[in-house]
Amino acid sequence: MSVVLSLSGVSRAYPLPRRRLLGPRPMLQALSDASLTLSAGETLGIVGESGSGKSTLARLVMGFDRPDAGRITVLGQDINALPAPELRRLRAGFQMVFQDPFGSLDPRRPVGWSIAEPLLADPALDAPTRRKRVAEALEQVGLRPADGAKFPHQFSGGQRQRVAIARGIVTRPRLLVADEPVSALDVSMQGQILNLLSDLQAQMGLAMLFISHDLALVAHQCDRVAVMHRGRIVESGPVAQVFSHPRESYTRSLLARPETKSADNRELVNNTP
Amino acid sequence: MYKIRNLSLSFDGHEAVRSASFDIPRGARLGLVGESGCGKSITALALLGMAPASARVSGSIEIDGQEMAAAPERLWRSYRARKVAMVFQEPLSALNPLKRVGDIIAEPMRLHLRLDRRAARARARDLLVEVGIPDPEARLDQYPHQLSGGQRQRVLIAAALSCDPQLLVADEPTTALDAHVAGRILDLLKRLSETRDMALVFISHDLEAVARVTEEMLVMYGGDIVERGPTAQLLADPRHPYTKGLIEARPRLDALTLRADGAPRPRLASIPGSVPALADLPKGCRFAGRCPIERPACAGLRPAVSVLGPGQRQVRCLAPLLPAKVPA
Amino acid sequence: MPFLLRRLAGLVATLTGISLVVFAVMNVLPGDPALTILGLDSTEDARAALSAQLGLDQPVWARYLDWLGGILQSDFGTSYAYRVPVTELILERLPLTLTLGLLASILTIALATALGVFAAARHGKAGDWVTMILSQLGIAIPAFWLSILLVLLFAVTLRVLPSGGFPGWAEPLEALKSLVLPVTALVLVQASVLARVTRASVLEVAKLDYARTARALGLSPRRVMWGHVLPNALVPMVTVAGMQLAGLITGTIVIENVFFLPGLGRLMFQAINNRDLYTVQALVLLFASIVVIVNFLVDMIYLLIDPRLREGRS
Amino acid sequence: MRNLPVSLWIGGALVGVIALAALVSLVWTPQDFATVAVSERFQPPSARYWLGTDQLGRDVLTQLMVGARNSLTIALVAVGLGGALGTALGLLAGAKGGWTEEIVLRLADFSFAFPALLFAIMLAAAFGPSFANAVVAIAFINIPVFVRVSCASARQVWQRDYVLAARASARGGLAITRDHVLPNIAAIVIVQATIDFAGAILIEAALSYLGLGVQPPEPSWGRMLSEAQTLLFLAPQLTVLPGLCIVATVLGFNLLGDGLRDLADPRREKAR
Repeated sequence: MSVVLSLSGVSRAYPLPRRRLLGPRPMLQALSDASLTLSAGETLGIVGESGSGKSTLARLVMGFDRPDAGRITVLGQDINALPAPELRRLRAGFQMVFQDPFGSLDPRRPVGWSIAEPLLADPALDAPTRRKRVAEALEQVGLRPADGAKFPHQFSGGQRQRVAIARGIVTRPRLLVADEPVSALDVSMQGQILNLLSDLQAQMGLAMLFISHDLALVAHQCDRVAVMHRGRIVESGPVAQVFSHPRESYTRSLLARPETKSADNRELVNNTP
Repeated sequence: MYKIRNLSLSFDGHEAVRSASFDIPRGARLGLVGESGCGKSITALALLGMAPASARVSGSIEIDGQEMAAAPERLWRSYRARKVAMVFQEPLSALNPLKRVGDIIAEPMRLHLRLDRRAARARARDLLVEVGIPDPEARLDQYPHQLSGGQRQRVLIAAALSCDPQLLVADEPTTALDAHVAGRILDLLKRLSETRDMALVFISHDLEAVARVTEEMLVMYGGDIVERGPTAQLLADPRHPYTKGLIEARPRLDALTLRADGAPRPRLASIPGSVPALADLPKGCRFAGRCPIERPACAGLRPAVSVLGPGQRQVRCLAPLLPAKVPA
Repeated sequence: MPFLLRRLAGLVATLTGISLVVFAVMNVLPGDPALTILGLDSTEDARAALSAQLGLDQPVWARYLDWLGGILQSDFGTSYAYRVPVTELILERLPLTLTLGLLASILTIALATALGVFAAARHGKAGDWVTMILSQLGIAIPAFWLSILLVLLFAVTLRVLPSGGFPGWAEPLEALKSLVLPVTALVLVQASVLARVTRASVLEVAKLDYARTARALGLSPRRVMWGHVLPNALVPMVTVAGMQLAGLITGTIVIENVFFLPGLGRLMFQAINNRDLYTVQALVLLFASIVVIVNFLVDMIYLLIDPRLREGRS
Repeated sequence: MRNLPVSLWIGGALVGVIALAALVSLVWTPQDFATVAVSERFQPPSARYWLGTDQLGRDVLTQLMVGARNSLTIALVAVGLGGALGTALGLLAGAKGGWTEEIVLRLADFSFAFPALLFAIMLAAAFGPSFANAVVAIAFINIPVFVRVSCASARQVWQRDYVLAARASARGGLAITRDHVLPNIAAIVIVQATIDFAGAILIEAALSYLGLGVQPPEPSWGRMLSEAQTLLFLAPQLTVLPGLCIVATVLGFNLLGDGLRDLADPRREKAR
């Protein structure tokens, strides 16, 4: 299996406001010395609590921000060493799905326009081709091609996330970064979106970076998992191994369930047919 | 203690809560579960007489024998904090940023219990100890922004407890918090309810949290209470198709469900479609249109409540699911 | 106190910047100040003599430093029209403008807070509507026209108040009487804007979670309003109040001319007509500095209101 | 489905009438505005002089119409110039962030030290009072207002996920500004322009009242009022109409702005 994404020794710190006028600027080490690899067709879960650095990791992988140290290689290219025009060409190969489907679509554009936006970078694609690709992408995510003319506010939250996924796959990327893709949705909708992501991954052989605070979702969706805590990857490995035999105390504390009485509640839950 | 009968709350003629009836006995821990827009939050506000001004309220809310549904605001005000108090979702924005923690907790006591400054402060410190905040003396003089998220939620709980209410309503109190902090807040709420013999209405979309805290739960969908029963029983053996769908939509984190490396990913169950807008809800069963076992009559006819078993379980469905095979 | 220090440094920088702009606009851009002062019909010789007298033969930066140095010793130069030190002219007229401005500021804030809270408390009811319609009108009326209408009513028709002029401080009662109409005109216009901001800000805060928390703890609407909502609503109110006071300060320039009050605004107007360059320059600098200092004080009020700022957070 | 706000109707009607009068004055006026006929002074309204004449026998209606034209022209040019420049700077600052934003915003803050009237007075003192100085002064003080508004809203747009998605789609800063930022802040900028229009009318009136704005023989509402004030005991009726015109125009633009804001953002509380 070919490696699609690899990080080696990636660190990023952000300055905080000064406490005193001419005092030193305190820094927040959002990410320190993170290394990981992700291959085609594989889903890697990044799990951690708020402030653990998982969103910083996503920003760096997407090239929205540059690391202070380390290398990020996407599809064999160091994205921070690449000249701008070449990075622009490479971008079709890695896309992102955001957490909040209300914020990730421009409210003033029909969704078809937003889905087509990633295609604008490729001068080889003319308008009819773009339209065809948008229609295909809409069908792939379970919407109708005619839905492309609608505006975001005309969709429900779940449908909007489908639109966002359509934009994520329209360039036929090799890597999809999904940052909490279902946590803004109602529980009853989450399954639909996760199943859709699984289907697309199988069809397209996508590598997926699945970022979530929700261990159950990660356990379900991912092949491997990296646990983050205070900017560090504290543990990583196959999901079954990490979650059933956690080595790090932090992972164990995340997995800790309510003790005593409620344990039997859980048992009953699991007996549900 | 609380007796709610046929409580309806409507906006522009659309019922956001449709003739809800339930009791809250002293010391009971009741879960109110549902997704966004199911009516759980405005039901909670109605328990304090704080439904939005644009809502039309009908039905009956009886508190200790006193009918309150149409009670004047002045009477409600005297009940708040002393009989019923509320904890909200977002602990930072729920606390006045310009007031010190001690003053926030002391204000209701000075107003309702007529305590003087010194006595109110002493009580506030005791309350901080009770809700598990270390170094309470120092915290009294701090501002909300100087506390962590979990501590803010504890301060909010302390303020709610200040006048010894008989009922605490907690609306998604842990949604804004990280998992391990949330767990401790849940345990705190449960402990407080037990030690104070105080009823707790716990509102959440999170079944695990509800299972952790409550004894009995109500499931709401589209303004209807679709199912109720003892929490453990109901989660183990849901009879309403919506409840079942909701339970199964969550993947379970459990050694048994973890796949071996390379094993195919199981599909997640999910409820088809999405929750309709208030104005587009079906007239009959609210779940019509998304229900896997729907019958032709469902969309037009509102099912009556069926009592299952020895009277503890109730479900509002024309054709409730059969009992699951519960191991002996 | 990093916030305070930063603001103080900013204040000094801004004041220096203002002096540069004023000097540049008045002295450098028009070309020959002597021409500005004496007018186009002046003779070459007269202009040359004046240039020498004013030290205009020196380089620009030297003239600026000279001027700035003088100001720091409260020497604004000599008025060409009155042949007296500008400082003397200013000090003579300052008390009137100061009284007018302070009276109007205090009444504006009091009236606007009362009206804004009143309208917000009766949100959607008749009292709210009437207040908002009146304030919309108040914003649209130019202060000088309102003044003329007030004069028509109270001075020309009812003859209870003077139509203009100032009897001097020797007769305090008469002096105050002559300030009634000017202050009214200033306050009604400025309070209209501030009342709307107050109302909007109060309504905004009242929607927030902590207002709901306060209600859920059984606090009365009055207590929620004065104890929780209004203090939080003050932050946007104070910001606008700061800009309002700037408007009020320039408003006095117009109003003094409507009522022929011998204050700084009237002096500025006369100085412009007399082409009294140094007096205008000093007055523009003074007014701009007052605006900046008022806004600086407004920032200091934030510190009193908001504990988060006291820690240097933004 | 969506009802237009009442304020939009009233504001639009007021602005419409004034703008129509100004437009008509371009091709036709009842009399020539500069013609002085002392023998015809203080005429009551008649078939010839619909609204009467002033102390120099000039037709009041004509003066009001041409005054409207002058007022609206100054406001249009000044707010247009200031708004365009300010918005451009604000967009730049919003897009670049960092030092660029810091410098632009500091400069904007700094220019708030010169209230419009004061700045105009300074220009009038240095260059002599004129129509052009009024325009420059009003345009200048409009720049920082638009810088602040457009920069703040542009920053908000830049933080939205759809802009990140556009960046992930290999779109450059200029394309994002054109395709996402500008359309999303346009409503706010237009509302601001409408409200600043009202402010510009008021400042022009005050400047002309002080004799520092529109110069004779060009008529202006502000100067009509200052001339009428000297005749307060003789002909109080002359103070009424110019004042009403100013109020109607300012009120009209303010209501229009409020109405547009409600249209752009229906969740906002309705303005009155």
